[in-house]
Amino acid sequence: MITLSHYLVLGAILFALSVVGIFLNRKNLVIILMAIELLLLAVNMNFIAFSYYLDDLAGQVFVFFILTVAAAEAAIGLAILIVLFRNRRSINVQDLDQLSG
Amino acid sequence: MGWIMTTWDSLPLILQLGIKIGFIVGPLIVAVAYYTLAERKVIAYMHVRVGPNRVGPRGLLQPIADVLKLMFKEMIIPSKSDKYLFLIAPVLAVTPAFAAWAVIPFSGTLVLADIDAGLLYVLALTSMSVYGVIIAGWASNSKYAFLGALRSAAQIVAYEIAMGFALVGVLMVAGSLNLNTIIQAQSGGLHQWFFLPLFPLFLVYLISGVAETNRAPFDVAEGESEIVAGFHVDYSGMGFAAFFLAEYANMLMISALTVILFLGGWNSPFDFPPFSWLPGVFWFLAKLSVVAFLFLWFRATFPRYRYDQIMRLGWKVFIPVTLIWIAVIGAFKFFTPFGFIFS
Amino acid sequence: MESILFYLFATVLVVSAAMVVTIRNPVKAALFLVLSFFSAACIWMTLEAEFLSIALVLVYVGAVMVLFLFVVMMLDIDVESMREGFARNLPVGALVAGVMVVEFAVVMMSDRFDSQSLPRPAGHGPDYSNTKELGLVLYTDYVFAFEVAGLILLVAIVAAIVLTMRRRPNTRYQSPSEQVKVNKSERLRIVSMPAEKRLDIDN
Amino acid sequence: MLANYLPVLLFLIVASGLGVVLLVAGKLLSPHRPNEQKLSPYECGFEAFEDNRMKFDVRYYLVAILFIIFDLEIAFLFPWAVALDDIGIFGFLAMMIFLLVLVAGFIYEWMKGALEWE
Repeated sequence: MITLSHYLVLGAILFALSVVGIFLNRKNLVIILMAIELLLLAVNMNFIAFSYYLDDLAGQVFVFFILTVAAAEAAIGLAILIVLFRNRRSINVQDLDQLSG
Repeated sequence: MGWIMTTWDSLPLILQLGIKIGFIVGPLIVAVAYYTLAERKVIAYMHVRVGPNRVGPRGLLQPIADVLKLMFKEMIIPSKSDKYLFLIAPVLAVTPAFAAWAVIPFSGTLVLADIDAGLLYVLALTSMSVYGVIIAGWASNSKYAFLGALRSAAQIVAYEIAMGFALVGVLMVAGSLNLNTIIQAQSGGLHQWFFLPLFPLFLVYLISGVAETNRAPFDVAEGESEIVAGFHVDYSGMGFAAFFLAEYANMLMISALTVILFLGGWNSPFDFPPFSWLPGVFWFLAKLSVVAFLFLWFRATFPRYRYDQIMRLGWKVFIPVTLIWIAVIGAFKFFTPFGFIFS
Repeated sequence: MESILFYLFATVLVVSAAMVVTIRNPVKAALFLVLSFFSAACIWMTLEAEFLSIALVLVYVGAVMVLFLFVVMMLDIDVESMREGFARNLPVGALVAGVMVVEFAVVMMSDRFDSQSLPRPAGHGPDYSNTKELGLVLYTDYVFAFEVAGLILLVAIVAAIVLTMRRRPNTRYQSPSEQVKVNKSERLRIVSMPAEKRLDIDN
Repeated sequence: MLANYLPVLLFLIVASGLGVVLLVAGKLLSPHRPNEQKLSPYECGFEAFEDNRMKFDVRYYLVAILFIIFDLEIAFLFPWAVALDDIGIFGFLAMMIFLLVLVAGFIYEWMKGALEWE
């Protein structure tokens, strides 16, 4: 019998994996963006699970908006990355220090 | 006859489904094989040639000879390629092309999976077909392949939007994502089919379908005069055969969808005898053959488009046309007494 | 049946997610991310989120990951320098992940969420249309959020163009349609010249 | 509802199995006689000139980015079109405002020349 806890723990494992992914690959901007997508997926997993077990469609509506915002975020994030690579020939996060005083 | 039904019912569900799937996939592979023969014959006659006529009577065994030839050809894996991805790419091309047939209704009752979101499922699978192309192009590690893959991906992507918008128009009229419900909404004869009220969307969908499958006149991804064969230049033997299979299965799938969405699916064109005596499967397959024939006709007739023209057609013509038609449908429905046209 | 499917997809999901963050080649990382989205979509399907499950495949697998693949395939990223510190941080990272999962699990395994207090719903009948139900609330109750989502997409369009569009002033672009439309009179100038006098070589 | 999806899952497995079977059959039946020339990437008989990860026109990225946005738009249009008869004029107008906002973005793209392909 699969209970709500199963889905929540699955979401937690995904969340932890992606946080660690950001932690380990903190120089590689592409992997960081991918880990953020994974992070949002973990959150969405919880929303959908709650929506199903509580029989409330609001959770799914919320997930739809998260998907929208996350896709827009990925689009802009990668656009910034392309511009960064064009100017710096690198996507190392440590090279992103032009704005520091 | 009774014992067949009792044995059938006693089989486990998985086995039943497996047999049904076999009855879809098997004929589909044969259809694809003979579709390639039909293509060569049709184009040959249009060019006043004879076409393949050596293997078997009138060349009817030609596809089998082709399959055997490809099977015994060496599969070359280029030394600089990424071995795993190189081998996964053909699988990724074949899977969506075939899996979409799971929801296609061949007649009112003859459908494997009558799912509610059938149309959405088909669209999602179509969008996955781009992976076979990109991965093949990248894994080959060859410039021609990569360039072909990029072109093809950008083109598929552009036309998928037009296709999606055209589908929205169909949904507005039919009010359901279920393919069988969409067909039932078109019952009652030729004048009820959606290609009449949705004529611009019908054209957009048909042409986008040709572009999605990278067929002539939109075949710059293959562009043998410029980039040799595009993304599958480094594939040989069964690797190549898999891409070939996927391309033709996709063409048949797009034809089937055009029939379902705009040409009434398994409905007969006239709602009186003798037309209504014929079974739905017959009408479905007959219409499918007509649309599939169009694909071949296009190839024989039109010269290849230039790449910038392809992108302009997709973005600057089809997307505005579909958007305007969506607004027109809605406006007619809610603000004029002529809403019945679109329902 | 549901248990088997859940454990199957969950395993694929967790393994591929782990590959995303640990694998060396960014192209393969992107492909593993595709796999994790796909298995997440399968899990959502078992939760009867039919529309979102397929929309996840449509939008993420079909669009977002294509962009990711374009980027990682075309930029030639120096992977080795990116991975320095990876091995050093790995034990700490694993520890943090373990602690996080345990903490989450302690909360989430509480009896508040078990099968007694929240039993698995029976599921809807075959006529239930998740897409339609979603449509009924999305454009009425959540109409404001919906319009805001439209604005966010507009911002994304504008931002993408402002960031990436760049016309190099000294690059010369080709316009094929103008080349095709060119007339003889635009390219060819016929000038009348007097015939040259014959040279007398003998002189 | 879920029972309807079981055949779909099986079909997906069968379809990918078909691809694998094709490749395995090819591998088993065909000869395998590699040599260095045969395995080199195809470049019209030349040695490969330079690395394949060459710089590409930024338009390919731009097309992919715009595709994401429009794909989301389609995802929003699908439930709307299905529920249109029930949500009535209010729902219709809500979507028209949404589309108007995005058409503004589309016109911006067009004017900026992001859709040109030279």
